[in-house]
Amino acid sequence: MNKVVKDPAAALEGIQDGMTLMVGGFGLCGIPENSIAQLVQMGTKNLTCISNNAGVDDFGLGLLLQAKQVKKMVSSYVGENDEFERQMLSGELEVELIPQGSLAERCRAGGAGIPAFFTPAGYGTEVAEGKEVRVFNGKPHILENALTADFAIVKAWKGDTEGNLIYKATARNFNPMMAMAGKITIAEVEELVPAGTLDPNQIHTPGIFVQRIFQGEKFEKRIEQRTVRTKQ
Amino acid sequence: MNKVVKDPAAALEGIQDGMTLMVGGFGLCGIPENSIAQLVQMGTKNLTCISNNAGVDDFGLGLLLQAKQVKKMVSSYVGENDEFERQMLSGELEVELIPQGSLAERCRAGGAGIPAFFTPAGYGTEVAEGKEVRVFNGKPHILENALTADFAIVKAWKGDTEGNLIYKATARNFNPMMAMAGKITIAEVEELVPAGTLDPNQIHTPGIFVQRIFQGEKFEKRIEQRTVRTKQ
Amino acid sequence: MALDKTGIAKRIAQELQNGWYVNLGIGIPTLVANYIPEGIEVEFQSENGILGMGPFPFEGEEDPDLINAGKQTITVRAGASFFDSATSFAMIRGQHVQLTVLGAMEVSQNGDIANWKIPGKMVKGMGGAMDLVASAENIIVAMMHSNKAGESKILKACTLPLTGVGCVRKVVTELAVLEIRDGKFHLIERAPGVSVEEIISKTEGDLVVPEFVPEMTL
Amino acid sequence: MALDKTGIAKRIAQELQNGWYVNLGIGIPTLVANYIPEGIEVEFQSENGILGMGPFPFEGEEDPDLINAGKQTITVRAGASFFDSATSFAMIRGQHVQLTVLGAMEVSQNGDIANWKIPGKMVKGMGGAMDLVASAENIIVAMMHSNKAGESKILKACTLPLTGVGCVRKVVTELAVLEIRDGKFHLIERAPGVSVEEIISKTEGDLVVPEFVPEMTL
Repeated sequence: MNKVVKDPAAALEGIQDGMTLMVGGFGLCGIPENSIAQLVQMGTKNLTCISNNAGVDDFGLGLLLQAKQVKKMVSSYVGENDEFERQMLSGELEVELIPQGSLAERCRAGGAGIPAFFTPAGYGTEVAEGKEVRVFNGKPHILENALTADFAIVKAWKGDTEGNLIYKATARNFNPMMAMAGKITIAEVEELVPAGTLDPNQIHTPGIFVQRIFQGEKFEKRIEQRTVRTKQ
Repeated sequence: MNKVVKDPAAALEGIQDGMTLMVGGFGLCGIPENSIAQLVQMGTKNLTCISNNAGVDDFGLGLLLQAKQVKKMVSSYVGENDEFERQMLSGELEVELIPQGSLAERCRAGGAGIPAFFTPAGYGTEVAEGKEVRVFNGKPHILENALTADFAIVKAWKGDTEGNLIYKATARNFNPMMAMAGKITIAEVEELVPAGTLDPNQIHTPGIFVQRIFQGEKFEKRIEQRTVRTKQ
Repeated sequence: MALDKTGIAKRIAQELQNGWYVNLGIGIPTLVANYIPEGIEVEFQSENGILGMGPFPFEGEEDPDLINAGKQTITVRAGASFFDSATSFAMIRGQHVQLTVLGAMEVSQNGDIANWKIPGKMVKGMGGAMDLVASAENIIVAMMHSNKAGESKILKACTLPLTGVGCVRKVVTELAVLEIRDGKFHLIERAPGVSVEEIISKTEGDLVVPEFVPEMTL
Repeated sequence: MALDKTGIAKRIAQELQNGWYVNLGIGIPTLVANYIPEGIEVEFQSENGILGMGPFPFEGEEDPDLINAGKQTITVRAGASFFDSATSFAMIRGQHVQLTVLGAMEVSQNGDIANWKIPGKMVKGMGGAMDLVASAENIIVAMMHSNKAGESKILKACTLPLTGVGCVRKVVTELAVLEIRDGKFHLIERAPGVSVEEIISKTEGDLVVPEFVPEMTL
């Protein structure tokens, strides 16, 4: 079941104005750089982007914000982005903030056919407004719904022609759950190998969740907070 | 954080009459053989066992049934076991049958702090009796609660001294979710290695879910349905 | 002439579409894997936690850690993957598996299915069947038209405890291919040499019979 | 004398118990990792998906694929593991992490905490904080006693949008260690040389002061 497409243009075919996209990554770590660049080039507008963060001003999803392609961001943390703040405060950009664990679990639920679940996160806060509250084991929980997307765009380290994916270190983050929750899931990988090359025991995202896969041309992998120690 | 205990006796210390145990495995594949043998030796009674299957007459959890140590089985499929059938029909053994996917998800939920979730599985059947029904996207779902256990006993292929686990092939099955859902989780492994030996990128169960680990002395790994083809 | 089990499996295999992920139940459904039409590529999922199931192993090459949901020793194809049972049912519940084929004791004309329990006689449990039938967009039931006592299993209403409600779309038996629509069975095809009359006589549920009922080509 | 940030971190490090899994928030909490008492072994979890976090990398050895929840480049210790964010929060929500240390803008005497939003001024988002405070059995807030305008952050009731309700048990500031019990702050320890009077004057919430308030030993 060969799912390889030749380039980002072929991978992103069908993404249209007004669609909902899930975009993998945490901060700038594990983001689908090549697909984001392609989205900018396509100029698709009025997108709803579900992504834990919104990139920085000149990288990651920040590039889509700069180009005013995003109508709404659904995220858990959106600091470190001036253009984002400007658009949000001016009302150009709609923002829905979701606790990070609830965001991860809602994506998984969307992919797993679980329409809703209870979580303690956000009880008693703005996040709980309009949501059902129920007490389990003496502790109040709120009901959260599943999230899905027209397209999910994820980034992996290695992938095979059948769409099986392996992520590297903390670049895994939201990518596996978003891969599950996309009606169509696009994976860009650093290294694309023939089926049978990857150990079936070490696949992070089974190919069933991936519809299209391509090897990215170039990964800049920008570091957001370079922290080091000096050798003693 | 060294979690190694010297033998099954040390691993199972604290398991008492009337407790609820989760036991990993699917059929006879991936079951904690050494711990089950130890449980038989301990003679602990009135156990509630949450396990997808109940073993066969003379292996796996069947050994606990033979010794009449089990008060209640919580499973999805219990065929292939005459002693089980006898005890169940005579009323000696209480049995709660749960759809396999709901069982897996309820264990995961128990480990993940999700007290309840909606699933379509079992709607309109005996399984739904007494459970809340709610329609999502035009489809009726039932509310299922999380499962937890006093002890979870799982079996892995490789494990390290910090409790990180890697399973082999389909012997993974219910083990990862049960490892999450035990108040105390015991892992028996075929090969125990020092921390740092396993690739952090390929851990199936992070050590945080495991409290005690030991290397099993002997694994019989009985095959339930030996099916082969002949070389042409 | 009525089909044998192989014939039923062959007919169901014609339903496979290229690129589908497929879950095959125990019994006749398992046989479907042997008759994949040429030019069609599908991947088999087994709910204990494997995608890309291959054929049975050669004698002596069985791996006790590698089985399918029927507990049979199996092999893997290139591109296979293993995962835990929660992820496995995430695939099923999340409708990533395009087709489920399973056996049944009874099917009713509104698509109900019963296949896990005979009160007072047999309780093996539902295994993954309840999750599969509640979730799959596309469920084909492979079964015999009648039980051993000669009673129809194609019913107005199921008498046994249900596995799922309103979920079955298609039934393939040794006699016929039936579709379930608008609360009725619709006769789509008949087995080679089997008369429409025989099918009608062995079907307890309401059966819509078109003027022309083609024979299956196997 | 009031503690500096390092002092606050050192005092919190005394709360660590052997065998604990610990999640440290951004800012002062991160510093706690530098002062683990001797004989105590703990593992650090970061909610983006890592257990067994090590120190910052040596210059030139940074890996962009290996960061913590503060987006800082890090390293791993022997026995580390990586996982997805859903599994990470399964650990947190399922109370497998024994201690969470995080910063706050305000804490109230019933244990409410606010640290993610200043209406009209700042909305960075809650990140993982709402999950952490709703789940952890053991939450220590590391913060300054007053804000830059000199107003107490130890309040009868929070004025900012909440991150969680009734969840904070302990607060460590540059002046004092406070426990929250029965809807009041309890003064447990004071920073070396800091007077009880100063703490009382800088605490807006109800404060229970025992006859003898020991000084911290750092």
